[in-house]
Amino acid sequence: MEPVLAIVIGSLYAAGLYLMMRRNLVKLVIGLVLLSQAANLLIFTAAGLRSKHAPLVPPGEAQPVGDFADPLPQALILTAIVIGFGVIAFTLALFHRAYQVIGTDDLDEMRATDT
Amino acid sequence: MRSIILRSATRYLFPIIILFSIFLLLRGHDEPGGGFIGGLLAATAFALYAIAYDVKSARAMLRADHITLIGVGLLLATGAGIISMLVGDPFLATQWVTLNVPGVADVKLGTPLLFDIGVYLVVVGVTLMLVFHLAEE
Amino acid sequence: MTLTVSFQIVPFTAMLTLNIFAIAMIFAMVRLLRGPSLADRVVALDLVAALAVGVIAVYAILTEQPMLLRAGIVVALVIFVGTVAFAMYLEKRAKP
Amino acid sequence: MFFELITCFLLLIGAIFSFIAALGIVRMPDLFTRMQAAAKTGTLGVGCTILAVATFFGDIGVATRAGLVILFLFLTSPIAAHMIARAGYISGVALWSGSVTDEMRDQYDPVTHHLSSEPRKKSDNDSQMLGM
Amino acid sequence: MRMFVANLFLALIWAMITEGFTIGQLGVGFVGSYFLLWFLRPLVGGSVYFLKMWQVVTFSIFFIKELIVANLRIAYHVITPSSFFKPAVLAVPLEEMSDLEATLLANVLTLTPGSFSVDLSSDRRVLYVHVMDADDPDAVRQQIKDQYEKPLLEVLR
Amino acid sequence: MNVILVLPVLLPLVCASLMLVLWRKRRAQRILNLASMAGMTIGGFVLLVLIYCNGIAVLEMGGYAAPFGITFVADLLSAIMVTAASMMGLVVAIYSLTDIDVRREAFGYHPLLQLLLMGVCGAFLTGDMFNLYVFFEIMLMASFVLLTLGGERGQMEGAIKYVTLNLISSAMFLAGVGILYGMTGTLNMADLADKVTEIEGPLLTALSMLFLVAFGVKAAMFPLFFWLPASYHTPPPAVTAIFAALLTKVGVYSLLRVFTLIFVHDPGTIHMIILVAAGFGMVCGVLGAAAQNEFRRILAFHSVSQIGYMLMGLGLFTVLSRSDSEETRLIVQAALAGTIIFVVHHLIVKPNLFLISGVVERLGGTGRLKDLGGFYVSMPLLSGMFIISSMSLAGIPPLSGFWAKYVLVRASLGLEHWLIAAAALFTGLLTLFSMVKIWAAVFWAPPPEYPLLDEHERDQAKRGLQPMILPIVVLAALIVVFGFAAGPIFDVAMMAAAQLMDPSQYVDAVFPIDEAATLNAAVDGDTSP
Amino acid sequence: MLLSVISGFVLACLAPWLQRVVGRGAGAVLATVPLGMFAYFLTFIGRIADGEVFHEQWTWAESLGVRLSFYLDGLSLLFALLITGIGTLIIFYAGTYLHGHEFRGRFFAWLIAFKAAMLGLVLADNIISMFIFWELTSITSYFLIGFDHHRKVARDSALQALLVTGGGGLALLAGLILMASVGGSMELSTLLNSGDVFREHALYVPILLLLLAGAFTKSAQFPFHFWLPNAMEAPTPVSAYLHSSTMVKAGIYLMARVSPAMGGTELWMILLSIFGGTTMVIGAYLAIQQVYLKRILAYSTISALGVLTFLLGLGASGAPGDAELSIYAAKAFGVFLLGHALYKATLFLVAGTITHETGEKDVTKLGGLSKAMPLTAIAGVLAALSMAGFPPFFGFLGKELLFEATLAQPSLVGVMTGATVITGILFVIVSCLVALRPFFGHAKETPKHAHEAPFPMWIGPALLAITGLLIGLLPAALGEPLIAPVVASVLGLDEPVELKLTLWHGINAALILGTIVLSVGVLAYFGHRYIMAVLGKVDFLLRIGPAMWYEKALAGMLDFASLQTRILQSGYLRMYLMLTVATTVGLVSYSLFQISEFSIIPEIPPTDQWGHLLYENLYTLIVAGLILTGTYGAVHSKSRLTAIAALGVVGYGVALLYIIFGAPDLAITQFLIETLTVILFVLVFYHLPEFPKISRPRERMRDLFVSVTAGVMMTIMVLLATGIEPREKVSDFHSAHSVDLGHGRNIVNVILVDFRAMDTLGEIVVLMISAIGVLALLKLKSRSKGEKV
Ligand code: NA
Ligand code: NA
Repeated sequence: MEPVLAIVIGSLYAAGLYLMMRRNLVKLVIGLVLLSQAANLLIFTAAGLRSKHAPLVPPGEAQPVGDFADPLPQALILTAIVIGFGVIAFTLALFHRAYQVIGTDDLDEMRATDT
Repeated sequence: MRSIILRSATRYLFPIIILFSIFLLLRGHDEPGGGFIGGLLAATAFALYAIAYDVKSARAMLRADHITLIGVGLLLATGAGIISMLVGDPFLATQWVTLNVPGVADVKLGTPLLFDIGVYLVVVGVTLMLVFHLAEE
Repeated sequence: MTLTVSFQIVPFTAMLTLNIFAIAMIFAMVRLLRGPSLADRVVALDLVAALAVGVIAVYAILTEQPMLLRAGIVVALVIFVGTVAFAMYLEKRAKP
Repeated sequence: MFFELITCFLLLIGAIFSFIAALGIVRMPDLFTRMQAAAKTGTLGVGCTILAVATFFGDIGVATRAGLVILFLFLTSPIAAHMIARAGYISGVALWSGSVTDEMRDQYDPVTHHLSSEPRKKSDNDSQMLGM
Repeated sequence: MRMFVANLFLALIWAMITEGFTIGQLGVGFVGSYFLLWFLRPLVGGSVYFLKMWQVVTFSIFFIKELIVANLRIAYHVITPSSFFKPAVLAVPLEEMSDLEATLLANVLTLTPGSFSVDLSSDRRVLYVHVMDADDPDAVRQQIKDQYEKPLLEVLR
Repeated sequence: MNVILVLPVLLPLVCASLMLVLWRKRRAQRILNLASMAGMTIGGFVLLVLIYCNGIAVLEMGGYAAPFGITFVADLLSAIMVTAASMMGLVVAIYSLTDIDVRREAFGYHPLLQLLLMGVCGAFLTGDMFNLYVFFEIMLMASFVLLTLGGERGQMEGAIKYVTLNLISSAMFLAGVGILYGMTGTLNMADLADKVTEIEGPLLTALSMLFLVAFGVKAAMFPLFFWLPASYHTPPPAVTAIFAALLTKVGVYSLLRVFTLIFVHDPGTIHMIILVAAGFGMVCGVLGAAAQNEFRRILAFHSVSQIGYMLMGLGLFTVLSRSDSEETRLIVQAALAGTIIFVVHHLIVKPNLFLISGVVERLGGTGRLKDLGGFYVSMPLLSGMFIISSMSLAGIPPLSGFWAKYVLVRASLGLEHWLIAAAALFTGLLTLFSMVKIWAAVFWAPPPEYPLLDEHERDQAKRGLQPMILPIVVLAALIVVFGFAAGPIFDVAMMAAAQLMDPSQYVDAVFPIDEAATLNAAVDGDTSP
Repeated sequence: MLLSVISGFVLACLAPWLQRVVGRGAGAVLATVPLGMFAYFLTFIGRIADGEVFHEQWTWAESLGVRLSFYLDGLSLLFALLITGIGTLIIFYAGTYLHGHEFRGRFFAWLIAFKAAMLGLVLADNIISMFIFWELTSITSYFLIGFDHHRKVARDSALQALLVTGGGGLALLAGLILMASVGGSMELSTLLNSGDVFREHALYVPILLLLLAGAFTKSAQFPFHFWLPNAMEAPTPVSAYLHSSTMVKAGIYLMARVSPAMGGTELWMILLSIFGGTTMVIGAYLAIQQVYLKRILAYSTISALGVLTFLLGLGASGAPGDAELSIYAAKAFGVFLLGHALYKATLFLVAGTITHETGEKDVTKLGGLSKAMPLTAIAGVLAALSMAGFPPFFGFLGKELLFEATLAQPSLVGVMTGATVITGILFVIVSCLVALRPFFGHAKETPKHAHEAPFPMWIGPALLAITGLLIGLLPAALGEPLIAPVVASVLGLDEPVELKLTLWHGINAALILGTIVLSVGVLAYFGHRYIMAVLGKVDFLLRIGPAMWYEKALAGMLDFASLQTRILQSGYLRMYLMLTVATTVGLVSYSLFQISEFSIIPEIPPTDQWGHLLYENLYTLIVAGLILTGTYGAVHSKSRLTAIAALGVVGYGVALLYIIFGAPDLAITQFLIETLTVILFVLVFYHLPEFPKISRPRERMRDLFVSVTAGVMMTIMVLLATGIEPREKVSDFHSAHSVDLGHGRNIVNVILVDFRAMDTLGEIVVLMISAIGVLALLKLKSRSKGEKV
C-alpha cells in the first residue's frame, strides 16, 4: 500500500503548494491545510505501514500482542496535527485581520513592505 | 442561531459530550484518547453551544477566563514535570502513587495524569479562545 | 457447516460491505463536487462522515478491534457540529 | 454461528441502505429530496452496521458502546439534517419543480430570524414583524 | 427528584461507557455527574428526566418499524424515476409542547418515512415538514399528528 | 546539571504561564519578564562555564536513556548560543520597557517574549530531531505573534510572507524528520549520526537537502531569504531587535548542528552548495541593502548578507580524512570558529543597530533616511553607539565584526577558496557603504526642514528614553570588549569548533561508553528509569 | 611605543571632555602630548642612525596571530617624527583655527585618534595590527573629512574617500593574509627577511597586486586619485595633516615597508614607475588648472605622491641591475618624502590661514597680503621656494636626487626624465601660484579684512618652513641621520648606508636640468594665463577622468542593486514560494540523480496475486481515491466553501487511512480537528470575498509544473524511505515498556505524556501562543489608519 499512499502524499503536496502559489489569501490557507495533511501522512507512511492493529496493550498483558502499528510516528503526528491546528488557526485570524486592515485578499497587492 | 430545535438538542448533547470528553481524558492512558482528544471534544461541545446560543452564554457556561484556564493548564503540565525535579529526578520523570480505594480498585495516580489534565485544560482554553473570538468578530 | 466456513463468511461480508461503503463515499463525493448549492455539498459531506462511521464499524469487525468504536462515537457526536457551522454560515450569508 | 449470520445480514443491510443513500444523493432532483435519502438511509445503514459490530463481538461492553454510537447518531443526524434544510431554505435553495406545495414560503423573516406560524397573506407586514 | 433522575441517568451512561459496568463504576459515575450537574446548573434547571419506561419501549418499537419502512420507501424512490414522487413542504400545526418535546418530535419525523423537519416556527406552533408524497397535504398532516405527535407526547408526559 | 540544563527552557515556560494567570497585571508581568531574563542569563553563564570546564553535558528528560526519551545536550556551541540569546533577551526586555506600548503589553508581549526565548533556547539545547521541530514551532509561533502584535498594515503584509514561507519550511522539516525516522528508526541526533551511515550516500544527500532548505529558510539563506526583508522592519524595534538576534541564528545553529553531526557523508556536494549559497547571499543581501532608503530595511537586508558570512564557515568545513595535514585541520576548525564568532558578533551588533533605529524612529517619527537628520548634533551618545555598532557590522577593526570577518577570510584563503573570500571582502565594503549612508543621512545631515514630529511630540518621545539608551550602551560596550577580547573568544570558539568537527565527542556524551551495558539492559527491559 | 599609540586613543576619548574643561586653550593643552611623543622619538635618531632597530611586543589575540608588536627602524622613525611633530603643530594650530566652533571637542577627538592610528600604522610590526591601524586611519579620516557635515559636499567627499581607501584596505587585508601564510609569520620584521620566498612563490603576483591596490588607493595614485582633492572639504588643519605627512603617505609607507620583500622584480618596477609616473604628471598638470588654494595644493600632493611611488619603483633591493641605482632612488625617496612633508604642511597651513583671515579661497582673487600678514607670508614663501626646488632649501635637494635617479636608469631614461622634468616645471608654477600670487602684487578686496594670524596659526608654518631651510642648509648633519636609515629600510639592508647628502656636488646633468626647470617654471608662471587658455581646450581629460568612472560605478552599482532587489524581493509571495519550492526540488533532485541503483519502483507482484491484492486493498484504494477527489475539489472549486467541504473530505479520508493502518488516536484527533477547523474556517470566511479569477494561464502552468514536480519528489522520497527498513526502532522500546515503565496500555498516549512528554509540553505551548496571537490580532486594533507602516 505504500506506493499508493506515496502518490496520495505527493498529490497533497502538489495541490497544497499549487494553491499556495495563487494570489488569494483563502487559497493560501487551504493550501497550508493540505500541506500539513501531506506532512502528517508522510510521517505515517515513511515509518512503514506494518500493521492494521492499533498499538494498544491488551488488558492483563505486559506487552502488546501480535503485530501492531508503530506507535512513535503516531505520537509525532498527533503532536504535529495539534501544532498544525494552532498554526492554521493563527493564520486564519491573521488573514482575517489582514483583509480588514488592507482591504483586499489579493496577495499581489500586499507588496508595500518589500519594495 | 435561532433554531429552537438546535438549541434544545444542544441542551441534551452538551453534557453528554463533556462527560465523554472527561472519560476520554481519564481513560486515555489505556485506550484511545487522552488530554488532547478530550480537550478538543470538550471544546467542540462549547463551540456547539456558542453556535446554538451565542458566545456570551457559552462563555458564561465556561465560567473561567480562557487565559487563566490556559495558564493554569500550562502550570499543571509544567508542574507535573517539576515535581520530579524536587525528588532529584530529571525534568518530566514520572512519579506514581498507588491508592487503594475500597470497592473500586487500586487506583494508580501518576504525574502523567496531571500532565494530561494540564493538556486538556490548555486545549480547551485555547480552542475556545480561538472559536469565541473569531465568532465575536 | 464447520467453523472454518463461518470463519470466512464474516470477513468476506465485511470486506464487501467495506468496499460498498467506500464506493458510496465516492458517490457522495460526486455530489459534493457538483453542488450546485452549498447546502447540497454540506449534505454530501455529512453523508461522507456518516459513512465514515460505518467504515469504522466494519473495519472494527474486519480487524477484530472493538475499541475502534470509540472513534465511531466521537465521529457520531462531533461531525454534526461541523455541519451546523456550515449551516450557520449559510444563514448568516443569506442576510439581506 | 447464528450471530455471525446475523452479523452478515446486518452488514449487508447496512451496506445496501448506505449505498442507496449515496445513490439518492446523486440522483434526487433537489436539496430536500436528496436529504430525504441521505438523512434516513444513511443513518439506518450506518446504524445496522454498528449493530453488526455488537452482534459480531457478542460482548456486553461492546454492545453498550455500539448502542451509544447508534444513540448519538440518531440524536445528531436529524439535527444536522434540520440545520442544513433550514439553512438551505433560508439561503434560497429552490425546491424541485415537481414539488406540490411550499407552505413555508415567505414565513421566514431574515432580519429578526423569526419564523412565523401564520400563513402570510400580505407581503408588506414587515414593520409588524419587526415590532414583535 | 428531577435532579436525582438526571444524576442517575448520567451515572448510568458513565457506567455504560466504561466497559466494566460494576457498582463501583456506577458510584464513581454518580459522584462525577453530581459535580457535572452542579457545574451545568444554568443549563439543566427545569428539564424533565423522568421517563415512563414501558411507553418508551412501545414507542421505540414503533419507531424502529417506521424507520425501516421509511428507508424502504426512500430506496424505492431513489431507484425509480423521479416522476413517481410529489414532494412538498407542509406546515404541521402542533399541540402545546415544550422545546424538548418539539425537538424530539422533529427528530423522530426526520428519521421516519418520507418526511423530515425543516424548521419549527418561532412560537413552536407549526412544524414545517418536507414530505416525499404530498398528493393530499391535509391527510399527510393528519397522519403525522396521529402517528407521531400523539404517541410521543404520551411517552414524554 | 539536572536543573541548569533545563533552566533556559523551564524558566521562561513557568514565567510565561504565570504571566497568563496574571494576565491583567502589567507591572507584575514586567517584573517577571526582567527577572526571568536575568535568571536565564545567569543560568546561561553558569552553563557555559560548566561546559567549558567539564565538557559536553547531557540531560535525559523523564529519565529515559538516550535514544528512547528526549535528550538535552549542551556542547560549547549550544552553551554559547543559549548564553548569548538569554543576554539579548534581557537587554531587549529592558529596552521594551519604553519601546513597547501599553496595548501590546496588554496583549501578551511579555509572555510571548518569554516563549520566544524558550523556543530558541530549546532549539539550541535539544538533542532530538523532532523535539527540535517542536521548539522551532514554539519559536516561530511566538515570532508570528510578536510580528503581528499591533495589527498595523505593514505588519500584516510582512507577517503573511513571513508566516507562509516559514510554514513551508516547517513542512519540509517535518517531512525530513519523518523520512529520517522511516529510514533509521530513531530521532535522537547522536543516534542518527550513527544510524545514517547505513543509508546510501546520494539518498542521504537528497534527504539532507530537505533539511538544508528547511533550516535555510529559517536562516534566511540565499535564495530562501525573502521573508526577512519583507517583515523585519514592520514590528516595533524591540521586536525586530530580538528577531535579528535570534531567529536566523537558530537556523544557522541547526545547519551547523546537522551538517557537522549527521550529514557528514558527502561534504563535497553539500558544502559546495552551502558555499555557493553563502556567496550569493552575501552579495545579493548587501546589494539589496544598498538599494534601500529606510533605516531598518537597510539593516534587514544586511542580515541576508551576514547570514552568508555565517554559512561561509560551514561551507568551508570539510570532513577531514586522515591524510589531511594538521594545518588543514586547523584552518577548517578556524572556519567553523569563524562562523561561531560571526554568529555571536551578529547576535550582539545587529540587534543593537535595530535598537538604535528604534530610538531614531521614535524621535524622528520615521525610518526614512531622507526625513531624518541632525542626530549627531542632538544625540552625541547615540551617535557614538551607532558608530561603534555600525563599524563593527562593517567589519572595521578592532571591533567584533572585524575578527569574525578576518577569521573567515583567512580560512577561505587558507583553503584556497578565492571567490568566496573576494565576495566576503567586497561585501564588507558595501556594508560599510550602507552604514555610512545611514550615518550621513541620519546623523550628519541637518535635521529635516519639516520634521514629522512637532515640538510637543518630540518632548513626549524623549520621555523615559533611559531604558532604551541603557541597553544600547551596554551592547556597544560589549562590542568593544568583544573586539579587545578577540583572542580568548577565538579560543573558546575554536574549542566549540573542535567539538563540532569531532562528532564522536557529541555521540559519546549522549551514549557514554561505560553505560553501554545499562543501555542494552534497558532495551531488554531489566531497568526502570 | 605601545604607550605612545594607546595614549593617543585615550586622549582622543578625553578630548571632548578636556575641551569642555579647558575651553579656549584646549588646543595647546592637547598639543603637549604629541609634543612629548615627538621628543621621545627624537631620542631614537642617534641609535637608529647607528643601525639599531627596536622591537616591542604585547600579547593581544595570540591564537589569531595578532600581537601588539612594534618595530622602530629608519622608515618608521621618520614617519613617527613627522606624525608627532607636524601633529603637534596642527593641533596647536587647530585650536585657534576652530576657535568657537561648536564641535571643537569632537574635532580634536577625531584628529587625535587619527594621529594615534597613523602612529600605530607606521610602528606596527604585526601585519594585522598594522591593518587595524590602517583601517582606523580610513575611518577617522572619514569623520575628519566630513567634519562640516551640514554640507552635503562634505558628506559625499568623505564617503568617496572612505569607499576608495576602504576598498583598497580590503584588498590589502587579503594581501596581508596571503603574505602571512606564504611567509609563515605575522610579523613584518620576519617577513621582510624572506624576500626571495615571496618573489618566487606562485602567489607573488596576487599578493603584490592586492598590496598595491591598498597602497595606490590610499596614496591616491592614478586612477584612484580623485578622492583626494574632494577630501579638501575637511577643515584646513586636517588637510594639512592628512595630505602632507600622514594619511596619503600611508600607502607610500606601505610600499616602502614591503619593498624589501616584494620589491625588486620587473613587475614591481613596471607597476610602480608607470603608475607613479603617470600620477606625478597628471597630478601636477591638474594642479595648475585649479584656482582654489587648497585644490591646487591637493593636486600637487597627488603629484608628489606619484613621485614617491615612482621612486620606490626605481629603488628596491634585488632590483635588476646595479645596486647603486637602487640606492640613488631610495635616497631620493627619503629626501623627497621629508622635504615634501615639511613644505606641504606649511603651504596647507598658510593656505588655511589666508582663507581664515580673508574669507577667500580663490587664488586669483587674492593679492598683496604680505603687508597684512608678513609672518605668514614669510613662511609661505620659504615653503614655496622649497617646493619649487630653489637652493638651498631641502626641496632642492629632493629634486636634484630625483633627476639623478632617473638619469641613472639603464632604460627609458628619456621618458622618465621627461616626466620628471615636466613635473618639476609644473611644481614651480604651483609654488608661484600658492605663495607669490596671494602675497605679492597689488592688494585685492576680500570678504574679510586681512590681519596677521594669531600666534598659534603662524608659528606652525613658520617652524616647518624654517626646518625645511635648516635641513637644506645642513643636509649632512640634520638630514643624513634621518634619511640614511630610511634608505636602509627601503632596501632591506641591515647596515646603514653612506648617503653623502650635500647641497652642492658640482655641475652635473641633474643640476642643469634643475636650473632649466626652475627658469622655465618661473617663465611659465608669468604666462600662466595663456597656458591655461591653451590647456583649457584639452580639458576633456578632466571630464572623462576616473572621478566620472567612480560616479558611474557607484550609480551603476546602485541601479544594479535596485534591479536585483526588484527581481528577487519582488513582493509577490507566490514568487517567493515558487522560488523556495523550486530550490528544494532542484537540490533534492540533483542529489537523487546521483543514486546509482534506483529501487523506488516497488516490486510488481506476480499476476496471479493481483486479484487477491485488489480484494485485500480495494477499500484502501477507494479511500485514497476519496482523498484525491477531495484534493481535486479543493484545488479546483470556484467557491471557497466548496473548497472547505472538499478539504473536509480530505481530512475524513486521511482519518480513515489512520483507522485502516492502526492509528485510532490519530483518527479521532483528525476528525475532531477537522470539525474545529471547519468551524474556524466558516467563522473567518464569512467575512472574506469569494475567489476572484486573477491568475494568468501561463503563471498557472508554471506553478502547476513546479508544484507537481515537488509532489513527485515527495512521492519518490516516501518510496525511498519505505524501501529502507531499519533494523531496530526506538519505538520497540516504547512498546515493550509502555506498561511497566509508563503504566499505560495506550502506547501512543504513554509516549505523549511520558516518554516524549517534552514534545507534548512544547506543543501545548504552541497552541497557547496561537491563542494569544488570535486574541491580539482580533482585539488589538491599530491606533489609527495610515500610521507608520
Ligand atoms: Na522506512
Ligand atoms: Na519502512
